[in-house]
Amino acid sequence: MAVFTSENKRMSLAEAASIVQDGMTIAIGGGLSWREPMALLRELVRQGRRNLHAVGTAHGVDVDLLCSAGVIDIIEESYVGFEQDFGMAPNFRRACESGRVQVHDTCCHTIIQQLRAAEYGVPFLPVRSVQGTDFLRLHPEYKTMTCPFTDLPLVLVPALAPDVAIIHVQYGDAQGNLKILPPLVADLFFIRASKHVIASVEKIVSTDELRSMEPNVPYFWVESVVEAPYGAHPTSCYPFYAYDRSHLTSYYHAAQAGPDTFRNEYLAQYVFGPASHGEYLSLIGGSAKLQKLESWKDGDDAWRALFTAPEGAIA
Amino acid sequence: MAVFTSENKRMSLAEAASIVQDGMTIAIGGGLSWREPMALLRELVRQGRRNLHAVGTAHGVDVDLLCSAGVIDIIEESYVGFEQDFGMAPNFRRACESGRVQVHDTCCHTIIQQLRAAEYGVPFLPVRSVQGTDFLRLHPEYKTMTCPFTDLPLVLVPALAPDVAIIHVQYGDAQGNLKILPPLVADLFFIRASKHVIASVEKIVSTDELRSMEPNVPYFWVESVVEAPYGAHPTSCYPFYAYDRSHLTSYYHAAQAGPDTFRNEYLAQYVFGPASHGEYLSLIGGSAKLQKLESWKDGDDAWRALFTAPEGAIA
Amino acid sequence: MNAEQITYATLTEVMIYQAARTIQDGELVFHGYGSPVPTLAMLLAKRTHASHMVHVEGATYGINPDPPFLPPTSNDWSLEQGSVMAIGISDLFDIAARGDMGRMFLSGVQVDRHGNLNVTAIGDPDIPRVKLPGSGGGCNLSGDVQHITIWTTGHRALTNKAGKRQFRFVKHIDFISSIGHVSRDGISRQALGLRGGGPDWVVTELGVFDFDPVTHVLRLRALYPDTSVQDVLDNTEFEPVIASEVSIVPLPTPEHVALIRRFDPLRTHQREFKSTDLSRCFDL
Amino acid sequence: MNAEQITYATLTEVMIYQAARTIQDGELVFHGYGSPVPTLAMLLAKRTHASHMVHVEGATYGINPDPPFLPPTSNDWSLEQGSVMAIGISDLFDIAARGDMGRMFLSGVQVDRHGNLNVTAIGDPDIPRVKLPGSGGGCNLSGDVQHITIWTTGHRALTNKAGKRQFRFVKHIDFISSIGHVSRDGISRQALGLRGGGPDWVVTELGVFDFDPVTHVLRLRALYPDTSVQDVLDNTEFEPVIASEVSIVPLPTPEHVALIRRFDPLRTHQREFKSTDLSRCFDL
Repeated sequence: MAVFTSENKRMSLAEAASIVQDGMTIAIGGGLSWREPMALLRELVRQGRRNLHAVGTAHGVDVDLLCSAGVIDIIEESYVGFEQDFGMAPNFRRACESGRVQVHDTCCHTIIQQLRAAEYGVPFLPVRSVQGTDFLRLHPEYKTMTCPFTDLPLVLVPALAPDVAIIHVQYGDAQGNLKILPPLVADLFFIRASKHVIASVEKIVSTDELRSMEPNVPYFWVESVVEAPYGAHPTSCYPFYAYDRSHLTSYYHAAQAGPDTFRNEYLAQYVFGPASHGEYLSLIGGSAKLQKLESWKDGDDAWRALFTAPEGAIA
Repeated sequence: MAVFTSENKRMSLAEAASIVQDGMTIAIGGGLSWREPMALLRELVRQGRRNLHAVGTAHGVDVDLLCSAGVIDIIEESYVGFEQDFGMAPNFRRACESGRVQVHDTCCHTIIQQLRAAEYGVPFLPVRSVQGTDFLRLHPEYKTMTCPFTDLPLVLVPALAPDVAIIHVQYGDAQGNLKILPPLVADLFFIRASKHVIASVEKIVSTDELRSMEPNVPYFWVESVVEAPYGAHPTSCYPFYAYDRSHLTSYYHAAQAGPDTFRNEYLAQYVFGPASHGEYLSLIGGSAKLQKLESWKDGDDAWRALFTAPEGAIA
Repeated sequence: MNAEQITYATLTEVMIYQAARTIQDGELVFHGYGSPVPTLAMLLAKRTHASHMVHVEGATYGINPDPPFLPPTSNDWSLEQGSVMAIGISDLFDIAARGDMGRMFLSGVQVDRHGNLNVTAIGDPDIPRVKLPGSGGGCNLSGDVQHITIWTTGHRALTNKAGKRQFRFVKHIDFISSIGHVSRDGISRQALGLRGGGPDWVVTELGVFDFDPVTHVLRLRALYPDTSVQDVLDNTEFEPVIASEVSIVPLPTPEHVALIRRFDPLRTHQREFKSTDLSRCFDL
Repeated sequence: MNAEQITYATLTEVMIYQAARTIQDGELVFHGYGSPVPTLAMLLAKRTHASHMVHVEGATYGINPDPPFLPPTSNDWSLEQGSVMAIGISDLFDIAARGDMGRMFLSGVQVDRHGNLNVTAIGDPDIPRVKLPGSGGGCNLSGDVQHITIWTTGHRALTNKAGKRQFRFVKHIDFISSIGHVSRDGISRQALGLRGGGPDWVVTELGVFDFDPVTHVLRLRALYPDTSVQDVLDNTEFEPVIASEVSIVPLPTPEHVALIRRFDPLRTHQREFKSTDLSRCFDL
């Protein structure tokens, strides 16, 4: 990565997303149903980005959505699914099972060691695990050696420097200093290892206000900042909002019904339909829906209620 | 390191220091004139510990004091001195120049990579730098290899797991959860890589109070917690107190005057003299002195005044 | 609900109790995300026989949480409630890699005789017949963790439309996502330079298993009150070892059951079970 | 004090200005601890010609600090004041190792013709005649950083009691703590696989130097108004290259001097200079 020193890095979603070029390797922040940069990813789909290589840990609707629109060619994540909520990810499955994308499944510690190698400016890091599994078959780029200190076998995993880290976080300032609230998942590893970092944030605050929050990302690692409230929807971004289970339910059923249904009922309506992120927010239910997603703050009963109806299906 | 799960890890300085056995490798927290575990180190000297191997980054009075009492046999730090305040460290110099200790000088990133290797459970980490310097002569345990990915030369530095990390931090609870305020220096690396962690803290607080401070060390990495207010004296431990420049000045002049003078005028008085840490605090000036060291809070003028008189000598 | 009113335990609750019993006091224990059964087993153990265990939550990495409920997704703040702090994703994996993780829970869509697990792909991994979600951290952890409890709610082999039995405990595993006791090439964990001891317990809806100490083959140790050795043989594609004495699993106390029901008011863990198993109950 | 009242600059201030001029705008710049001269040079550059530089403070790793004063020790909170945040020690070294540190300042008690520096030991490193404090991070950084400015306030060679000249710029270096352009064995940085470009400027109390592009030997580029080529030759044990045109260093403006005096009310940086050099002044 380089050093980005302009005072004002505020951009539109479209400008930020255009930093991602066809064929690049992207690292998507957040994980599972938490703090995924959905507004930026929808913009990537709208801009028709192609042939991307996605790397990361455990993900869900973010990678599944990119699969549905043919944006990704290589998937190097450790998990893509909807856990016990909905089970397997339909668009991801179709992309893998049709051979349209290359399956380069990875594992959490392996990918962290590869990002660390890039972060430390060294060509590789050693790993003791992975041996005895079939991940070595999927990754001819890993090398094995006999350790010169222990004489035991080791796997050497090469440095991995994504072209662009795409993240959504709670707070930032115009210069690009960021405050990410935990779980940080792999965001800090992506930020340090990647050549470019584009961040959408729930709220842009003054640098003085951010200082009082004890930021955890210095501005010079960040190339663009986009203020996109609810930019992680339908995933969660506490302390602002829980994830939108009813939206995810309809997403899942549309995806289950097949690619055409998904294109017509989901992509057309929620990705290509809205002319802006604001319009997207009205489409998904506007302020009533957003207030409901914020109601987790009202106590355990209100919080729990967000996870009850409608029932998710089991794949 | 292991996993330490007892609910109450409160100990006396003497009990905590006794976890350090003769011949062990110790990692001393803090750095330069900041947050060094002086109360615990004075206790090590009182207990007559011998043949220790000290590893770390940039240090000062802590390592110099241990050198004066013949506690250390091997010094593997990146710097030991008093910067432009007093210059070179007299007891450290005598120990090295007499051949009484082995000089294993290291460098900050090298030692961090060695601690990281221990932290990651791997036998070594690669480093690109160090090549072309004479540190390779001081460290036959480093190995060199041609990188199988780049065909360029690399240095492999072995995992370094200290026996005991000795640290002084601002806050902790009885179970051992800790809040360390920055600069963290290498403390977190020591904590994760070491087999045992003994911590003195300015203040033991309730777990609920600690939670509100967002602790950065989980209890199961810490074996003992000692409440020792002003336990870093004469180094600083903000936000509590600045460093004690006048005490360090007399320390330096006694050390400059030679080993006998230092033994009689400093060790006898401040290390072997006081029967307790409380008595030490009275000896160094009691509440009047402590209030003065806290006066940095009264504004820039008061803060600056702590660094004016008495003049430090230049070595 | 308080314990006095509790007269029965469901199979799901009895199975959670079996998983909890594999946890030793004082060890650092981890479950993957999307794993309510192990999550509940860990919450239960910490509050009963293993009060000194360190509970690291599956995706938030919260330490010793006390969640108000179990949501159906693992990176949710509700699963961090009550923790004094959370560690980072790298801390968790580094802890395991340096040998400090005592136990973790792993599952698989295919399980072979040696405890190798497949959660990656059915068929050719390059163009899979069924692409499974993936192993998360299981691949690395299976090599590093001291002890592993394998759990699955899908031991019972169903018959597909083509009339073919769909075994979860298979003779041939299509992809080894996490290593058991012996690799595909017959190499032992030790020879591979792995630190962890591998799986020592396997808990399913049909019984509780360990591994034969000599052959490292799955061995039946205990059945539920309503399952038989024949059920196990019928639903296991390979030939498991049958222990000389096969016992009946101990049932949880009403206090155990009350805790489980308090932890999971949404009954999130039931989503992992077939409806036939949801109806299984045992009087206490 | 405001600029109107300023009629002269001290040598120490002029030297700080020369060090500041080696900084390019937009680069990430670091100085080691115990280095008030580079600290002041960076504070000055950030507020004059290099407003987009990233200032990483020497030991607190505070980003773009605005300290109320310069204390005589580097891990002091006063040096973090005004930063929006501080990075960690590993962040700093990793930034350099991956090639993102534009420039750093290094010094030495011995400097050889190729810019190798010794801050470790005089004599035999195993039992040194003089044990120097050590290199801190200089060893690693000298290999990794893109550009290095070497600075020293001790170019002038004193004569010891035995009547022997004590050179800082030496023919033979006892220990290479940080690598310059060519190793002890005559191997170039490139052949060593190092990423950084090595030292490009050397600022001393006698003059400003760079390195001959072909031979990589120290080359005199500029003198102070009160120093001569002969001063440099007399105080350098090896034969430095003399540039075809040796200029006189540009003097700082009163505004520059006012900033330096505001940054360092304790005149902490003067502790690094000999008294003879403290008395050197230049009219503005």
